[in-house]
Amino acid sequence: MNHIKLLFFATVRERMGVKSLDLELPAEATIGDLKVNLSEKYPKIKDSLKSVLVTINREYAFDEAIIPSKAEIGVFPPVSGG
Amino acid sequence: MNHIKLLFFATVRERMGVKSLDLELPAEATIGDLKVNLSEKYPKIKDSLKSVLVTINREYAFDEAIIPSKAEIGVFPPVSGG
Amino acid sequence: MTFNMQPSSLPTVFSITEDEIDLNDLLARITLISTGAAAIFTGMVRGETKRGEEHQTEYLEYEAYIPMAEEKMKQVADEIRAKWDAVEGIAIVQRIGKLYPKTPTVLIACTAAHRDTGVFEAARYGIDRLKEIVPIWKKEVSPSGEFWVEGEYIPKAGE
Amino acid sequence: MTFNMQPSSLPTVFSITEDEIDLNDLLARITLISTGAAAIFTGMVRGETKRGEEHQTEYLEYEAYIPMAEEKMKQVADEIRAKWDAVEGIAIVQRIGKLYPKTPTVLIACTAAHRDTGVFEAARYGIDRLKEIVPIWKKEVSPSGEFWVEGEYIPKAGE
Repeated sequence: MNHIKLLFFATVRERMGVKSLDLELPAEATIGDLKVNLSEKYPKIKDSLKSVLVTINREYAFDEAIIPSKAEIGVFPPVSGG
Repeated sequence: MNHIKLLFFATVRERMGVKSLDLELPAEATIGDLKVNLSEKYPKIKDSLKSVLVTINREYAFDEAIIPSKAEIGVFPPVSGG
Repeated sequence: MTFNMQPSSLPTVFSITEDEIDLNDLLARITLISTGAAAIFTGMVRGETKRGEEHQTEYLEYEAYIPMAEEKMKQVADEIRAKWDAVEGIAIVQRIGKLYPKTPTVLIACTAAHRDTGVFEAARYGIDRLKEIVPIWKKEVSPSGEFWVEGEYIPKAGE
Repeated sequence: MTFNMQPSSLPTVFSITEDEIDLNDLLARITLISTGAAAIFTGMVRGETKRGEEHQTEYLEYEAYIPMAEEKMKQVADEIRAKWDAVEGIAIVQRIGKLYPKTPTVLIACTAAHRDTGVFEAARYGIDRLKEIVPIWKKEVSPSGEFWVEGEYIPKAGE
């Protein structure tokens, strides 16, 4: 198993009700697998997950990316700073 | 006669050795006439006068412009602020 | 306010902060003996917006994924230098927290020897990129309720 | 520092001054409830210049035909508004006297609702026009002597 840390921001954080979450994932799990896992466990963010950005260790990542061990995963809507 | 006030800046001021000068000019004298007058009285600025900018009452003016009574006339090189 | 500085002879200042943005201080930090021109962009909270749906804003509340945001600010600075090699100093600062109308919220500043070196375009590029890839979000609170402002940009692989 | 303000709902600040240029103060003076973007240009004294004949500068000494310079600054602001009607606030400040390397000497700032309204181009236009028509001159003092910097622009009738 692979232990990861999830960080939520903006609308995703509000819908989750928490800023961060520790999670166990199967080794070799991808971002796509993580989204399915989260959709099942947290139906309240299922819709959000269709349009979120995801980062692995502070770099943007996509569905096919394999999540490395002890990764820091960010999940958030498109950015709106300035 | 027409009483005017001349103001000199930058290189023209340094060559004249004064910041300002009061002058009597014939009525209807033009900027061109003024330059001839100054060239004769102050040979040290004769060369400068070929490339100076001249203003009448704080607006850029050219050789053919007639100098109004009590005008404030500026004489200076092209500007270099910033 | 604390700043992150890249170890280089060319100053790069980047920061996510809750403090006031001090333009005088930031300009001084990116001014070198060789720089004669600075282009600075600042964004301020608008209290009244006319474009799109006309509305009023009571305040904006900003949040950021701070360590990643600072890394992405550094990346924006690197991108600027790759595109405009005349740019010498760069400052990128985003203020977060609850910010009221007329308050400066963001600053991008670039210095160069002369003004015709792309320094204006570099500052413009900097704010455009910040709004695309730096993980910061704002919630708008208005008399009619609150909503999260959502960006439109989807970063590509490697951004 | 004292400023000249045009009587209008849109702030125009223009000044020839011997005081330090305070960017924070000037930005606040041209920020309105409706403005969300500011483009600011500042010029600083370069101590080392590489373009043209490479040289060092000990200090610059500025002088101005003050009342005319302030009128021409107002004219530059009017020209900006005629070209970019989205521009709301404008500040134009030139510091004069003896100014040493790294010191800000001039500032042009424009505010607008949004950044894609021409506000960057307006600030660029402002500094270009200041260097063409506003009666200010600078003498450069360097280890090898002193010389007046001369502009190249000859104003046309009505400028």
